[in-house]
Amino acid sequence: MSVMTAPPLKASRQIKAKEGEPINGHKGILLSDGTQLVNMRMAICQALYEEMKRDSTIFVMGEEVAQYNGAYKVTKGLLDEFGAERVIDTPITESGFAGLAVGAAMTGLRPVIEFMSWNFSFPAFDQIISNASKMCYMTGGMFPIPLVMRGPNGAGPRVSSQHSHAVEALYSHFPGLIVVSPSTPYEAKGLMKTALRQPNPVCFLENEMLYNYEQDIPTSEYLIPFGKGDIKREGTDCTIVAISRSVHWALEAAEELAKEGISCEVVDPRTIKPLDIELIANSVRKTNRCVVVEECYKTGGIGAEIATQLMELVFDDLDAPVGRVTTTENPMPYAANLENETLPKPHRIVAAVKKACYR
Amino acid sequence: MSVMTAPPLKASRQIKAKEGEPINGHKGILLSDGTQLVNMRMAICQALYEEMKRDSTIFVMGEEVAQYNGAYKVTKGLLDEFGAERVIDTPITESGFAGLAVGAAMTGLRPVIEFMSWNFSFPAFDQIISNASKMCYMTGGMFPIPLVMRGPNGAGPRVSSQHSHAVEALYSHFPGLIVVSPSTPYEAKGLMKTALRQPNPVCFLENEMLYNYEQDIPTSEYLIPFGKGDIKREGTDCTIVAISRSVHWALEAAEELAKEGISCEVVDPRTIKPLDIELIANSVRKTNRCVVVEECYKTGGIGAEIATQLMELVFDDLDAPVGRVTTTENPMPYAANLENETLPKPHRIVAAVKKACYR
Amino acid sequence: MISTAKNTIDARAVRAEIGKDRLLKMYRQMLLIRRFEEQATVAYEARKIAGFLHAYIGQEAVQTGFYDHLDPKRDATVTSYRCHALAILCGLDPKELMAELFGKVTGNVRGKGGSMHFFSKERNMLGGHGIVGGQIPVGTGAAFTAKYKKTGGVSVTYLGDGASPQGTFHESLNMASLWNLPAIYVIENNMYGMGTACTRASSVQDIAAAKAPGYNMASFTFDGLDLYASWKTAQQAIALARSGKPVLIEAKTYRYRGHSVSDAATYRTKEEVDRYKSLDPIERIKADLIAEKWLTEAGADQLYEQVVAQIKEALDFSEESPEPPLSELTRHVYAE
Amino acid sequence: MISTAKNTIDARAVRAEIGKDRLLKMYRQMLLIRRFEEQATVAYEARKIAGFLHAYIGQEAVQTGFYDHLDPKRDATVTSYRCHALAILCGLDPKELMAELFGKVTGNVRGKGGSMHFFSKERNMLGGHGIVGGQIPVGTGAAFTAKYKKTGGVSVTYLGDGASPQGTFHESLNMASLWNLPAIYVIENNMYGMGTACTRASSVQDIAAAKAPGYNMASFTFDGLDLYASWKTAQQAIALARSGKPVLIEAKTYRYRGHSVSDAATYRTKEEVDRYKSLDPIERIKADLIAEKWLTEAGADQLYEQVVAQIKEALDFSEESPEPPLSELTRHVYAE
Ligand SMILES: Cc1ncc(C[n+]2csc(CCOP(=O)(O)OP(=O)(O)O)c2C)c(N)n1
Ligand SMILES: Cc1ncc(C[n+]2csc(CCOP(=O)(O)OP(=O)(O)O)c2C)c(N)n1
Ligand SMILES: [Mg+2]
Ligand SMILES: [Mg+2]
Repeated sequence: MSVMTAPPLKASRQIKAKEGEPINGHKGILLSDGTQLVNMRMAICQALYEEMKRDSTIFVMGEEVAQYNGAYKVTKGLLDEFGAERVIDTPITESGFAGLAVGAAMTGLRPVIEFMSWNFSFPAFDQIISNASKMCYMTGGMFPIPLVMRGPNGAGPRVSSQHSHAVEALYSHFPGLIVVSPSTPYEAKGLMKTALRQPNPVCFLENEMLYNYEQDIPTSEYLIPFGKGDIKREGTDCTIVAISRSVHWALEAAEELAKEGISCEVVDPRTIKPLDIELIANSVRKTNRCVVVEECYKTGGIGAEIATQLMELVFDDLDAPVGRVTTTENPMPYAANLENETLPKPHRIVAAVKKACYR
Repeated sequence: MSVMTAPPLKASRQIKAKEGEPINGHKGILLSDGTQLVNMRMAICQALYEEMKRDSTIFVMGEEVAQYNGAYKVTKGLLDEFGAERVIDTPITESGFAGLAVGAAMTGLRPVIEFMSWNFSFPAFDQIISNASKMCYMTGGMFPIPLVMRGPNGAGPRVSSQHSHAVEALYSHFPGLIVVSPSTPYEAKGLMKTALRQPNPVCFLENEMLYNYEQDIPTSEYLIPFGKGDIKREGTDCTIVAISRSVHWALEAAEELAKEGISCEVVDPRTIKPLDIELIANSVRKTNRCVVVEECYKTGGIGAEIATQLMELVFDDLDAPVGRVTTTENPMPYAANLENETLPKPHRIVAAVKKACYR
Repeated sequence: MISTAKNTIDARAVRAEIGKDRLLKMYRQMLLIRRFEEQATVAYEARKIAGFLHAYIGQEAVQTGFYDHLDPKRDATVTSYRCHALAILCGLDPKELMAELFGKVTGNVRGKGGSMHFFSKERNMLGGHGIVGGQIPVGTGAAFTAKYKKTGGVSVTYLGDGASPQGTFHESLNMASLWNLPAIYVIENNMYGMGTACTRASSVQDIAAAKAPGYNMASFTFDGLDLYASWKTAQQAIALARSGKPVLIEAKTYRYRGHSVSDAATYRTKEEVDRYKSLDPIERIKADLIAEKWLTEAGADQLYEQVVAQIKEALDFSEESPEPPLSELTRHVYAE
Repeated sequence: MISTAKNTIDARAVRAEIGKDRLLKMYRQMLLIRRFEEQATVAYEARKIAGFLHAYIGQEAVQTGFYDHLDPKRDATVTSYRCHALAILCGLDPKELMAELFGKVTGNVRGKGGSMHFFSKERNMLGGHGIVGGQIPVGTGAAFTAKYKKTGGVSVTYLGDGASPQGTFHESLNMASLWNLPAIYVIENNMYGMGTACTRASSVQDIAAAKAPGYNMASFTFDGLDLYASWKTAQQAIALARSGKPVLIEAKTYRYRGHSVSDAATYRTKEEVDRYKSLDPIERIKADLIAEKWLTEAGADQLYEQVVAQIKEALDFSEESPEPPLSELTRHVYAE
């Protein structure tokens, strides 16, 4: 199996513990075909585990990451394996520990900090922007910042206004940061390993709603480079660029649209910065239509950036304006019906694609 | 003179103090034609002064705003006029006083807080986003936040990486905030008065490099509504949408281009959120070309949003991709020659317009 | 400067000072808070409620003892996401609060906020905040307004032990002290921030006592499971605040449930939990009321039945209430 | 726990302990710092330098006394935008520092940072930071690394009185104390944050003494105009830090110039400024050196001429150096 194309996705279900095998943690469930079954959190944990074994300068720090195994159990087992020197619970001071991580990165360590959710990166915003993103440049290259900031991004289940931000657009606006948005366990592992071997600050954006998502992934080592997208479904009539959780909604929508004779190509950029605009542009050269699906707000979202770059690259190939299906322009409401209309769910994607196809 | 169209701009020069008349502060210099000569900081100060006279719930708070008359002298004289209860120097705790202002706004006051520069809004980012921008929505309309946050935005003179951010794109990404970017004293006054009479949190983005900019403005009261742009120069070949300081660069570029027979229409949206896309679209319907000039970074900047909205609105009228002239994708360097290339200066605008005109 | 010594009080004297009516009222309030959250948890398990749900169960004596001294017309209150008790103490109808949890348009904030975001303009309750430490400057702002408008009001800001290291807390204390704001900060130290014991998150354990001098502020520390200590401390602190002296307070308390419904709280021993349950603030007051003959067993049962009925009514109301119309989606993003 | 009383020391004893060579070295360093900034100010007025320029003039004794105890191979330092002195103490060549101010590619950070952003990887100097309070967690991180790698190193983080209310400071102190990091925080209290007197920005005036107990930390306060007090305090504090105890220190000092070149500093009386100028740390050391016969008047003049020449050389070098090539514009946005 090529390590560059994602293996087939399975429907999300909780992994059952087998004889002696733990749920979550870094150990996948070995399958007869030599692959391993993992869910998203296991895939991330496995990447952390493998790289921490390789590189003693990597440490994991954040709220509840150690004794509690992570608020969402992503770091399960790391404390037992690597001890309290390398897996560290922090006070609730995001600005403090993010800045600490910048200082640690400047002095030879490779910090991995968890924001329990990316909403909580806001108190640390100044450290992320004024320090992490600029340090390499403003020191003339003297102090690169090999820092991985990770945690769940986007809407959780009914957690409302202050807990539902998607920050892809926010952080990709700033030069110096790398923004990664994996949609599958396979990609999460490969991208995390890449993040842990390169010298720049990375915003690694996970999604709580995908943590249980299962997939068979290779047992052999693989890395996925930044800036290389992946075609999740091939099609001819319309390109759907989708990010993280939206990839799965886009695939659902594509299924429905196929029934109506509209063939969609679903492109997953996998990293937002750097962005594989060539892959997207090539798809659009074929389909002449594009809809971007994301959990960010519409104004200044990723959709606007991709639409504009497409205009710059394939202006004459576009038969319709690039569609944007985003979180609607309101803070996330709590009520179930309102939340459902706020998110870029399949029904909204279907409508946008039809519009792009003048159907 | 209609209060809706800006009076002619004058070249920037320091206002000389006349008999007994102060430099800066709220008092303009009365001119024989019944108008008054003010510079940008005087215009803002005058708006604050007039509204504080009208509305006793308005107070001004920030670092150095009182006894020092403001780091850039924008609040000159307000302490003497309104006293220490209403004009308050703060400790250097942006998160603290921004949050205090949110609480004050929830309990019946109308705070005006100054960020000595918008770079320093980053430590307060969580209060601005999680509290100010969402409060009205997440309380079902119970707690509107009539809050004005103001200060210089964009590059100062050679102040490098951590002190040169333009935050129009950053803050307009979030529903609930209003983003205002005046390019002239006339507009600064009219928009500030509007900001002080409406119920939502406003990011009022000034520009240090425009503070000395002079203009004759009416002595009679006027307000400028949000969401209404202004045509700063009429033209037929290409629309240049420019923001704040960029408006002046765009006008310079338009002069040069005129010599080469390219007629540019310079549109100043004046407020970024709400955005007067209709005014921009109508101009483009006429010119069929557009270049957006701003001090934000390119990725996810205002240019991307405007380009995408134009694609949505006037797709068939566009004869060329919308051009983007922005701060280049790097933190602001200190060296004079590098700073000059980083900013969206006239020479870069000229090149972009020519490209859009296939010249 | 007030001593920061543990505020030990004479229960009998304080009880007498409180008197029968107010004690009965507070007892009923605590019962109502407890029942509201117990039933909300049941409703959550029945999937009527989603998202986060943080129970205040065990901590009721803290905010109840304080609220008895407050006048919502001029005094403001604000707390974290653990906000059900405060809303009930403000006198909000359990109906609108439960309906909010159910995500209905009849809810306290029209179904837009959920469990973490209860508010009341009329009662000067400023939330209900989801960001740890985010509410602290907001409460400071309410104190600023009270001083600015010379209302004679105070603000009471509640925060957890886990929130005390957060920068917003320290920035707020400095401003409050510098400007003599009528601000009261109550650290509800329930010994844990999520799964992290206070000993692992804070460099000092008597937080208020250790930090107050660093802000030239008065402080009190009291037994948060003891309604009398809470009531008496509040009385003293509020008097100080009304005179323009900000106060830092620490209540040593405990939450019986996990951090939220989704937390099994395996980081605590059963012994520890049981020890604190044996000190249940509500049971203790009930016993006192009966001992004082201010309440009979029968009267107690009757009172309890009333509370049960009131919450049942709130549940039924929430069930029957409609979801918000889709027109609500874009309403209130900006003020109308 | 170390007493937080003002650290008064016996100048003669300390001078003897320091000895001739080290005292001469520190004297020369202070002279070099002073001359560097005086000449930088002149160059600024001649428009050779732009942006901000914050002079450390008057405060030299603080960082000089500390640096004498530090080993850049394992000890890290970090400060605010007022960073010229620290860079010189680290042993960086005034040429590259002045060239940075001139915005030349031969500058300390290739002309990309300017006055506020001096750094040295080799000498473990982590800046030069423009955001008030922004450097404090960074210094804490360097202490974390020292502990993680067991280098035996410490970190020294400098901040101003005006930065002390900032949340990052308090978050850092809590982590340093909780984790026993070898971190030293030195508040350089020069009585003003820009135009705001410390009395108007901080609720306590003996900042270190008042706040340290709130973090269960040791603290020292000393006369920052006195090199001996600085040196002795540093010696004691660094020993504590190396043993795994973080320390909070306050230097009572003064800046002779305005906040930056653009600040006329009208918020201070001439009397006040003159009073502190009469205590000039450099002049005092010069007098002592001569009294001790460790330096002759002639030797002093000679030393000064050397310093003048060295700075002149730096200015000439900066003049002659080229601007960065435009290819530098996009270099270093990401690490190569
Ligand atoms: C800034 C921020 N960081 C992290 C979280 C996640 N979180 C929610 S509650 C909590 C623990 C807070 O503990 P404490 O302050 O003691 O309050 P308690 O829950 O005990 O009442 C955490 C870490 C958050 N909501 N906000
Ligand atoms: C977060 C932030 N807010 C405001 C500023 C503007 N500013 C720069 S220096 C300064 C005063 C700092 O005073 P202090 O900490 O005492 O240091 P000193 O200048 O006296 O050395 C201010 C307000 C800033 N750079 N960063
Ligand atoms: Mg707690
Ligand atoms: Mg100072």
